[in-house]
Amino acid sequence: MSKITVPIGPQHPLLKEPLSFLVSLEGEKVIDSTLRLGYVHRGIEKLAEQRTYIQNAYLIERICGICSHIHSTTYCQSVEALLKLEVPKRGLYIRMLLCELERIHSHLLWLGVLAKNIGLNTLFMYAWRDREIVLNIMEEISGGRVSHAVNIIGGVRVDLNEKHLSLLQKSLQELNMRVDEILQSIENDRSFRARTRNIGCLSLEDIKRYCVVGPVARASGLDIDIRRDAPYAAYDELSFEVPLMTEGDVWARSILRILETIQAIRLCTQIIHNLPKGPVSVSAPRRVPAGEVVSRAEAPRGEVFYYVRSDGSQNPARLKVRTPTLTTLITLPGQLKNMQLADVSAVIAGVDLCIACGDR
Amino acid sequence: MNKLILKLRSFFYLLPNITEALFSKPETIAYPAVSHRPSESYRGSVRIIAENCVGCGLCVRDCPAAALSLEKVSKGCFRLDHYRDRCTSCGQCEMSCKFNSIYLDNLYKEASADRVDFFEVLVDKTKKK
Amino acid sequence: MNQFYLFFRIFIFPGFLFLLVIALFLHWLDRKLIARFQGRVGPPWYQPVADLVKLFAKEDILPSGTNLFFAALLPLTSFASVLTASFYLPIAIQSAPSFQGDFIVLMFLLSIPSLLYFLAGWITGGVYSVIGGNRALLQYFSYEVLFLLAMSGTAIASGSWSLADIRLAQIKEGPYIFPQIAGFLLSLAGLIGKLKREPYDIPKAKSEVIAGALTEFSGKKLALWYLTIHLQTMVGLSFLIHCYFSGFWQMNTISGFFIFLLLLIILQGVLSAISAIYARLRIDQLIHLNWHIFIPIALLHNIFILLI
Amino acid sequence: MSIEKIVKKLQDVLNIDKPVTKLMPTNEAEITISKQHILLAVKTILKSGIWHLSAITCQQLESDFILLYHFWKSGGLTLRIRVDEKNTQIDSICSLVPGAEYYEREAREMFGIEFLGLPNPIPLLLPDDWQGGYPMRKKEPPTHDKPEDNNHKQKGKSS
Repeated sequence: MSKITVPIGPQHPLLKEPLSFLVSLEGEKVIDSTLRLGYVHRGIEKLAEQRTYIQNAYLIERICGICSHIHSTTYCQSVEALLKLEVPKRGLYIRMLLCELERIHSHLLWLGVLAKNIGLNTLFMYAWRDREIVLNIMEEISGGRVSHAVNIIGGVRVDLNEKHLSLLQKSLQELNMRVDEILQSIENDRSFRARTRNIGCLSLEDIKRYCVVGPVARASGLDIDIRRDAPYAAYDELSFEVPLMTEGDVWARSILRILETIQAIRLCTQIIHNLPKGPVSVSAPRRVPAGEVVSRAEAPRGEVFYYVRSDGSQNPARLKVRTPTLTTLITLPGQLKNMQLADVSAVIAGVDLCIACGDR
Repeated sequence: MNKLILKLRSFFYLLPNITEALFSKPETIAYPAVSHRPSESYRGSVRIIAENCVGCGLCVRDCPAAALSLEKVSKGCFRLDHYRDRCTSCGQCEMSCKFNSIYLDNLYKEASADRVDFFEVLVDKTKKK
Repeated sequence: MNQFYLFFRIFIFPGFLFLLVIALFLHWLDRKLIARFQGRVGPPWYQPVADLVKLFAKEDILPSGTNLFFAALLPLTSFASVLTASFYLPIAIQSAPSFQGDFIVLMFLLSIPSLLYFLAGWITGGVYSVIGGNRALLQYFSYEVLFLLAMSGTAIASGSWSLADIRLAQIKEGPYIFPQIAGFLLSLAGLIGKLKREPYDIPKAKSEVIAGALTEFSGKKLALWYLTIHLQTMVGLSFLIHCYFSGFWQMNTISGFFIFLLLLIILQGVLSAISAIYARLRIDQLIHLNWHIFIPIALLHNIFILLI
Repeated sequence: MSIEKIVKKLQDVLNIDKPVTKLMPTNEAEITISKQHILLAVKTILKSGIWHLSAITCQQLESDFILLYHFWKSGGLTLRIRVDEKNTQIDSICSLVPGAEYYEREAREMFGIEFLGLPNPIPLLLPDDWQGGYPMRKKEPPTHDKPEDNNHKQKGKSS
C-alpha cells in the first residue's frame, strides 16, 4: 500500500494552537510522525532580560493563556526568594486559590477539547459550560478571565472581600456537583470509553525515561506532584490527595484529570475557610541582589521549572522557563506509532498540549 | 440489578442530560442581541484624571507593554500618550501611580477597526501657563 | 394530467420548492435541537438560508489541476439524483407514479450521492479529500447493505417491491412500525450512515480529515453539496416514514399531511438526539458494529418475517 | 538515597573536593563538574535513583557558557558545567536520559552549544532557514521596539 503523508498543523481543526505534525499513513495506520515546534515562539526568555522584574511579572503571564497564573506565581516566587521576602500568608492563600481555580479551568477546558476531538460535542459543551463558572469567579476576583495580573513581586494585588467569598462558596458547591456528573458520564459512557480506551498508552518505564511530569505521568502510575513533594506557597498547610491511575491510556488520563479537578475544588473550599487575616503583599525593592534561584511549581500540566539569575540590576540576567508541555511532546511520536488516524486526534488531545507554553 | 441498569444506561448515558438541557434555560446568550456585562472588577481600558497628573513618568517606566509614553517639553509641561493597541490592561500603571491619577475603567469595549481609535492623548499639559 | 399540474407537482408542491423549504427547516431544527441539547441558544430560524446565500455568493476556488467539469458535475448529479428520488416517493402524502421495483430504484438513487462523494474526494486530490473519500467508500459498503437489508423487511412482508403496494399492505395490516420495530431502528442506523451524521461521520471527521472529501470545495459547489445532504435527510426520512408508518393515513388528506410532518419532525429529533449523545466511531468499530452486529440482526429479522 | 548522599557519591566518583554550593531555595544542592565528566556524573545520578531531569539551563557569563543540569527527586540537584566559548562541544546525555533531547536542542540553537551524539540535531524553535546566528547569546543586539515607531501617531485624536 502506498504511503500518504498527512499534515496535521500548523493550522488544523484538531489543534488549538499552531504545531506542525507530519503523519505518514499506510492506509489508516500511522507508521511515522515528525513534529515541529516554534510557530508561536516569541522569545520570551530573551525579552525578559530586557525588562524590569516588575514588567516581567506581566510578560511571563503571557507565556500561556491557560496556565497564566501558575507561570507568574513561579516567577514571583523565585524573585521573592532572591529578595528574601516573606510574603504574607493571606497573599499566599489567594495565590493558591487562583492556582487551583486555574487547574479546574484548565482541566475542564482540556476535557472539552478531547471530547470535541473524538466527536462527542455534547460533552465538550458541558465541560466548557461548567468551566464558565470558574472563569466568572476569576473575573470577579481579578478582573480578567484568563490573564489575571494578580501576582506582583511580594504578594498579590487583589484582596478577597465578603462578596467574593460568598460567591466562591456558592459557585464551588455547584461546580462540585457538575464535575461529579461529568466524572460519572466519562466513566460510564460507552462511546467515550470506546474511543479513549487502550490508546496512547505510556508505560511507567517510558514516563521515567522521558522525564514526563504531571497528569500524564500520574495516569501511568508515577507518583509525582510538586505541591506535595516540595510544597511551595502554603500547600503544606492544606490537605489533599494526589490521584493515581495505572492504565496510562487516554481514558485514564481523563478520569485522573477530573479527579484532580475534584481535589482542586476541595482545596479551594479549604482555602476560603482557612483564609488568614492580614495584608496581602509587602513592598518589594526594584533592584534584586545578585544570585541564582531555582523554582518549581505544579501547573495543571505538571511541573513548571524556573531558573532566575540576577546580577544586581533591575533586569534579570537570565530567565529560564521549562514548561511541562515539552516533556510530553517528546513522547508523542512514540505514542502515535501503529495507531489509526482516527486515534491521533484523541491521543494528541489526551496529553494536553499547550504549544504556547512549549514554544515560549 | 443496579449494575444491569447502569450497563444498559451506558449505551445512551448522556440521554438524561440532554433532555434536562433541552427543557432548561440555555447557558449562552445570543451575543450581539443581548449585550455582555462584565463584572465590576473587570479591567477595562486606561483612563486618567488629568488634574492629578504631574507627569512623573512612573507609569511609563513600569508599563510592561510600552503602551504609555511621556513627552516632556519643559518643566511642568508634558504630554502623556496612550497606545491602546499595545495596552494589555494589566493595571500596573494604576499601581505605579502615586497621585491617584491613572486608573482602569470596568467597561467592556469592542476593538475598533479604525487606527485612530488606538491612539489617545491622555494628558496634554504642553501649553499650560 | 395537464401541463400546469405537472409543473406545479414538480416545482412547487410536493416538488422542489416544498422539499427545499422542509429540508432547510429540518436542518435548522437539527441545529437548534442539538444546540438546546448542549445548553446553547442555537441559530435563528433563517440561519440555513443565510448560510446558503453566503455560500452561493462566495468565490468558487478549486485546487489547480482539478477537472473543473467533473468538479461541477459531481454536486449537480448528486443533487439531481436525490431530487429524482423524491419524485418516486409519495412525499407529503401526494400520490406518486409507482411501478414494480421502484423500491430498488429509490435505494439506488439515494446511494448515488455517497459514491459521488467518494469521487469528489478523488478528483480534488488533496490529502484530506482522498482520505475522506476512501473512508466514505469504506463506510458505504457497510451501511448500504444494512440499509437495504433492514428496509427490505417491509418489501418482504408486503410481498412486493412497489412502494404503493407497501402502503396498501400497511393500510390492510396496520403500519409496519409495530411488527418491524427492529428493522426500523436498523434502517435508521443505515440512514445515519448514509447521511454521514454522528456517530457515523467518519468520512468528514473534522478533527482528523478537516471536512473529508469536501475540503477543497467552496462557493456554489459546496452549497450544492450541502443542499444535497439536507435534501437527502428529508427524502431518506420520508422513505422511512412511507415504509413503516404509512398505514396511519389516507392518501391526499390534510390530516395525513400533518401526521407526515409531525413524524418528520419527531424522526429528525431522534437523529439529533443520537448525534448529540454519541462520540464518533472509529472505522474498525463501525465495521465491527455493522457487519458483526447490525447486519446479522437484520438478516435474522428478515428470515423471521419470511417465516410468518 | 538522599540528595546529600548522592552529592557525596558524586564527589567520590569524580574526585571533586570543591565545596558544594547551594542554589536557592535551600533544598537545591549544586555541584560543579568539568565537562569531560558529564556522562559519568549523569550515570552515577541515574544509578542512585534520580531519573527526573527538570531542565537544562544554558547561559552566557562573559565569554563562557554555563550549562546547568537540574535533576530532581523531592529535592533538587544541579550539575554546573562550564563550557568554553572557543570549544563549545559537550557530550549529549540523550543516550542516558532520552527526555533531555529537547532541552539540548534548544541550547544548541539558542546558544550554539554542540552536543555530540544528539539524535536529531535540527532546529526546535527557530525557523529552518534561520540565518540570525544564536539569538540568546549576549552579543546579539536586542531589538527593542519603541512606541515612537507608531505611524498612526500623527493622526491621533485627543481625549
